[in-house]
Amino acid sequence: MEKPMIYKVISKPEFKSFIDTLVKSNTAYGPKAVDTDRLGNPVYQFMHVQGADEIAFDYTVTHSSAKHLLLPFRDELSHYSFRDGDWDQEVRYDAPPIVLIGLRPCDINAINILDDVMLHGPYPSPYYLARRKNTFIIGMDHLPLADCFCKSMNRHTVNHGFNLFCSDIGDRYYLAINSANAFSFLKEFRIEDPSYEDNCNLIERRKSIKNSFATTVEVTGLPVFLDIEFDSPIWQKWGDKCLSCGSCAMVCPTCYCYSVEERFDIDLKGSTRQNHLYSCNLVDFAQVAGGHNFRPRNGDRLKYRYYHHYRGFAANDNQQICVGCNRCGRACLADINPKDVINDLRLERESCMTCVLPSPDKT
Amino acid sequence: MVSQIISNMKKVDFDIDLHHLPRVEGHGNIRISVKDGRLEEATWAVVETPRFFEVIVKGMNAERVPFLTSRICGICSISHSLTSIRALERAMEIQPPETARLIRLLAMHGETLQSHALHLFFLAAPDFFDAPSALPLMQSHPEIVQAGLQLKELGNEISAITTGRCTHPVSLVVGGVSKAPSKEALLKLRTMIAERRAALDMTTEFFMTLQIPAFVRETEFISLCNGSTYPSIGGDLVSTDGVVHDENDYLLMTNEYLTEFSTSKFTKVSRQSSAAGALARFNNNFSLLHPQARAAAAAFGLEPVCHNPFMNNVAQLVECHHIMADAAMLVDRLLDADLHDIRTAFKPKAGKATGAVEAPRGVLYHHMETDDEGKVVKADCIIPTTQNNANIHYDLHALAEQALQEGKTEKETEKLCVMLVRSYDPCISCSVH
Amino acid sequence: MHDMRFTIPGQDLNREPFAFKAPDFQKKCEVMITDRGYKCRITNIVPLSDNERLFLLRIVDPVEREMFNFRPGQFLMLEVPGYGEAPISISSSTSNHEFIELCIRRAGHVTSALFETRQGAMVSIRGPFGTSFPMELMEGKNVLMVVGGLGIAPMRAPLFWIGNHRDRYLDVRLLFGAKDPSQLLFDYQFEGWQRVSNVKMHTIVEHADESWKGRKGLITALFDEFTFDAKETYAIVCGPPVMFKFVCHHLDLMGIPMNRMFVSLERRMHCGMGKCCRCMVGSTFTCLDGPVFDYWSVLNLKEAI
Amino acid sequence: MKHLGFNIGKVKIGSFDFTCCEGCQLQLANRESTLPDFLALIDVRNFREISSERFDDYDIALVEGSVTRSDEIERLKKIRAQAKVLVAFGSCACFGGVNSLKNGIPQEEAVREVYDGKTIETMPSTRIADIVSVDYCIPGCPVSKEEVERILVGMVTRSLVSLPKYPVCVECKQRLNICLFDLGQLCLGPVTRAGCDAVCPTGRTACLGCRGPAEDINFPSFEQLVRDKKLSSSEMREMLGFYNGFADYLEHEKS
Ligand SMILES: Cc1cc2nc3c(=O)[nH]c(=O)nc-3n(C[C@H](O)[C@H](O)[C@H](O)COP(=O)(O)OP(=O)(O)OC[C@H]3O[C@@H](n4cnc5c(N)ncnc54)[C@H](O)[C@@H]3O)c2cc1C
Ligand code: SF4
Ligand code: SF4
Ligand code: SF4
Repeated sequence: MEKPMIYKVISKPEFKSFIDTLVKSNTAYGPKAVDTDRLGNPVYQFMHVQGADEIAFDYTVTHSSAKHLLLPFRDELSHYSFRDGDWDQEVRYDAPPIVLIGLRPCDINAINILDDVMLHGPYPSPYYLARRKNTFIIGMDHLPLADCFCKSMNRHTVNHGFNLFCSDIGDRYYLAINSANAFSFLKEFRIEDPSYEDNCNLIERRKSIKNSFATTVEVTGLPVFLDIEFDSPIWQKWGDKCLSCGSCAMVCPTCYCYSVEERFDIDLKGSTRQNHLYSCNLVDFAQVAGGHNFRPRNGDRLKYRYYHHYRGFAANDNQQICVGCNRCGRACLADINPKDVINDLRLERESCMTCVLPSPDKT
Repeated sequence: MVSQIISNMKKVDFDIDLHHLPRVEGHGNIRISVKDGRLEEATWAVVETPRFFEVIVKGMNAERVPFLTSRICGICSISHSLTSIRALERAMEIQPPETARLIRLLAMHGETLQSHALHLFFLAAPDFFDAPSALPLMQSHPEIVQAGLQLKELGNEISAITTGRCTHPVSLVVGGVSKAPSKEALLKLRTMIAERRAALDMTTEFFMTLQIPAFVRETEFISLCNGSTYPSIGGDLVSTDGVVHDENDYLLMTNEYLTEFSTSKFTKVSRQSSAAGALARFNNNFSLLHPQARAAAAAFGLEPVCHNPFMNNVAQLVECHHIMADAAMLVDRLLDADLHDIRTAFKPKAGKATGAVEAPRGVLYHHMETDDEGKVVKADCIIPTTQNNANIHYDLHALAEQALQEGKTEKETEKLCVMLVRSYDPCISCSVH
Repeated sequence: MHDMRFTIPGQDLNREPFAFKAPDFQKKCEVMITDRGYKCRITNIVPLSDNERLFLLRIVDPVEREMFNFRPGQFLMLEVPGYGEAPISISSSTSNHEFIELCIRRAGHVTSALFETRQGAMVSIRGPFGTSFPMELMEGKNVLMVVGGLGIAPMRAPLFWIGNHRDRYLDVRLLFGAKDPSQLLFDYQFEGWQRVSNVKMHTIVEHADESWKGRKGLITALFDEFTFDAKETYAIVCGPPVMFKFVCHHLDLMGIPMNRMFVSLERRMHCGMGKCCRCMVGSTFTCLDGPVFDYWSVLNLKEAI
Repeated sequence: MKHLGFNIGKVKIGSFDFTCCEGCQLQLANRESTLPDFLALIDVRNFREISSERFDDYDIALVEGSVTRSDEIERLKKIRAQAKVLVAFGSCACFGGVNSLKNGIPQEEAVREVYDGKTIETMPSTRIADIVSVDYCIPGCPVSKEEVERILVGMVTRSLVSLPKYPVCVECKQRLNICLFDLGQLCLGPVTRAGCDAVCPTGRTACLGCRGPAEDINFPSFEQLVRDKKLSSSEMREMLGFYNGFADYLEHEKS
């Protein structure tokens, strides 16, 4: 059931002072210009911010997603304290409250997907739950970049998973308030009920966003395609390009596969078990003790990333977990991006269809 | 305590042959031979394996050079890197932005502080307790060692924050620095410096209790001097004998020559030998030290011009006081500076120049010549320890002579000689590069 | 400037017991601990061969010990504090609440550390995890168990189960193949399995010296030693990945329906809970949907064999 | 300490330097906050740089630097004979390091240039593994103290130790850096073994591959990347040759 939402409008300066107050009273993260690339364009990342003026409200896209604020790259799972021959285990789900500002609809959708993965199913993750419950999310809509394809993934709009969502309607923001907390904060500022004109502006804004998507990726029926194309030579073709560098998974808002390792404390008085973000593209992802690697070739590994993203895994209801932000495509040095790979796959399939050949035999 | 031993002029015979002297950086040997109570030989030989940096740097892209030359020495990598950068920037007429200049100065402080702390606590201090290393001191004087570690950590932290890592800097580049420290990091440094003052005071009190051997040999001390600040990066080359040269005329200040027994070269200026290092800087620039540092010097009774090489350790400590005060000021200036304007873009061009930097152990020279593409066509590096080798050698002779006069035993003589070499804090692997 | 009214209230989950949604499919036990382990004492270590040992674990807390239930074929995550975690099949009888037996090969970080431990050492386990062999389904039928080498580890639990409920099954056979005679683990129990549990045993090794009196060759060679009614038979196959293909193919030729053959798959695992994604076969998790699969599903899984 | 029923004791360590800058050994005295704990793990039997006591009963030898003179070969063999475990410590020991850059220059010419005329013995810089067998490699210029701590703790606790198999980009991305390729620079991150926490790209300078190649790298694709980005392939070679870690790949290319 969708929770009821309250709609308000706020002027931009007032909004800024609202954010400023929030940021100053809490640990907050927002998009910040951290650098300029060689074409002179600013580069944004979600960073710790201490005032509203540090936040780039009109940013385009961040290089990395905000995933690591909910699923840290390295996270402590448990700590052992040793005492002669015996030990005590301590498990804590420490998660100080944070405010996340400026998430795009696709980013929020990505968090919703992570919620599905981490909190549903037989073994919900308490670590994730603690962080998720302690995160206050303020979303913002945006005009897509030329290579965004979240519309194709149907992730360009969002109606849950945030506390507050702001749409830019010219000189003011149209607010969708989705939590009591957010509403009680906002009550201290000058907010108004949306006028008829505001509503029209919002619809205009939505339309123009919807119509600005320049990249489409045809994903209907893709799960079946992926199953059929499992042994397609296409994978090795792209695999030959792949550097197995894991950049795509690191920046992706929904890649969550991880590795667990345990380390002694340097004083040998205890040890910690940590998980850290891994990537199915990395060479030893599926390598087992004794050296056997279930996915020895770049192509096998690359395929799995696509398989996971566009077919989905059974335990996550077979849902596609890609939200179409194309961060992986931008980060990939080998110029591999979902659009090209999927189109290639479809193309191959379609040519296959015409000659009515079954997919090649398993090797 | 050592000097209290009553002299007995027995005719003694002994040979001291210390192969690969421990607790110094690199490989050096001491040979002392005494026959019938007469000193026959006292030599200081460097037996480090040569690495030919001056040859391999040829043909290399100027931009990559600092990353190579920093590998001349693990302890003073920042100095090497900055010296190359200075030479190349002067050769290609590049003006680094002011902020970068401040960051580099701070980086130098970090390195010097860590190097001095390392030397004072890990290499020099054990001798005063007849301990083989600092490890027993950790048990016997835990608070003192802790204070030393705190200073060293501060030095490393300054280097890491300014250059990306404490050994072999990553963000010092020709034209400026590639990345500025963040405001948060600088604020952290500011508190850290303030907090660690106590450790420095404790260290000072501790060193006051140690008995520095009494030994004097008239020496010419060489350092940089710029007339306005305590020397660090660049300046005129001066000596306590009144010699002054321009930075580019470094050859006149070194006059390298080869000896039979050493892979490192020897140098001289007005006398048989000369010395560089903390004591040399102190002797030439006393008035430019921070008042706190001057006060510390006074507490030790150290005044310019001091000719006791063992006092180099005290001069290092005095410099630590200066560094702490100056670093705090630099951090404040950086907090007000524009941390975005840190790198000047440049077009490679042909040129030649020398860079001189006060490394922890003394003046370091890199001379570089570039071609139109900014590739290095000729390089020359003269390292502080190279400039000290001759002085160590002749000091050893005088010290052994004095020890004989005072009737020191073989063991006592050996200990004094070893302490003498250590007091110079020689960095031998760098002297053979 | 700092205004407490705008501070996001933190929710301290450490103080509230974490509420689980009780899983309701066959892989259940009363308490499901996913992040904290049960503390166990290693009460005995039995050397089986140069590189394999049997570890007997006893859960320290009596309540937890009583509650720890599992089904044949399930595995647990064994943690050696300081060294890490590894998935290990439970190799003991489901009716044995006193001890958990694990048959382990020294392979890498965790297992090597385990081999250093002594009797009395404390380790930790999480689980049980994964699917199990459908023992009820096989009732009233023949059971053919095919084991290669260390595959005996997951096979012991169903063997014990059958021993405990022998009257519910018809003909039960265990085919055991190994590289050499020393790899025929638990040979000291063969006698008991045959006589007490009435399991017919066939063994074969690949290499052996003169002292070996039995057969030499690949495990598939054993199929000519007996006949059975394929329509009335269930098969369980455990062993190295290469073995599945040949054995299952053979069983298929003999007429055992594919959905009546069960295999236990092995993949790299880091969590056991369907989160780390290391153990994917096709779009399924070995830890949640496996390790026990029927052969029909396996054939349809991508990259399974 | 007794843990899991077996004793964990100190390891006897010797640290030795060959031709190098001694920066890696220096790391052993860094990371001051954990230094007392670190030193408590080891029993320093032979470490010229910090102690004048020298014993020859070490079990683990950390060998820093490459071999460039014949007397070093003898010294190294003696160390090998004594040590139960010999660790190549740092890039010079693992690959030959920056010292190897002189291998491309005729030795006599080099000597003439630096020592004008004096005879100085020198030989091509050789990595430790070419002379004696090596049990572990800890690459890095300098080594990362954090990794050294982890590996030594592993040795003390008798756990297996291993290096990351994946490339530097993983860590670089985790530090939220801007990729240097986006800034128009060349970086060896995609082919270099991780474990340094991507210090160089984090300082906005190119990774020069001091940790050697990652496992099973896709070298052709990396070369293609350099071409696609219109970067100079001679510069790429200069970078790959910097620490000599990629000798196999460069060699391959020549033939
Ligand atoms: C369902 C299942 C049941 C198993 N049952 C047994 C058993 O009863 N007896 C036995 O000896 N072995 C069993 N194994 C294999 C055992 O898990 C591996 O030998 C063990 O994980 C090696 O861990 P390591 O730390 O010693 O090796 P390392 O090579 O150091 O591996 C590091 C980590 O990778 C993972 N990993 C590596 N290899 C495997 C692998 N083959 N399977 C799963 N994860 C792996 C583990 O998380 C391990 O901690 C089983 C594996 C699975 C999947
Ligand atoms: S797809 Fe691209 S980013 Fe991802 S691992 Fe391969 S090369 Fe790296
Ligand atoms: S900067 Fe270098 S290490 Fe970082 S992502 Fe780019 S190529 Fe990889
Ligand atoms: S980034 Fe590259 S050069 Fe720098 S430390 Fe890491 S591996 Fe070495």
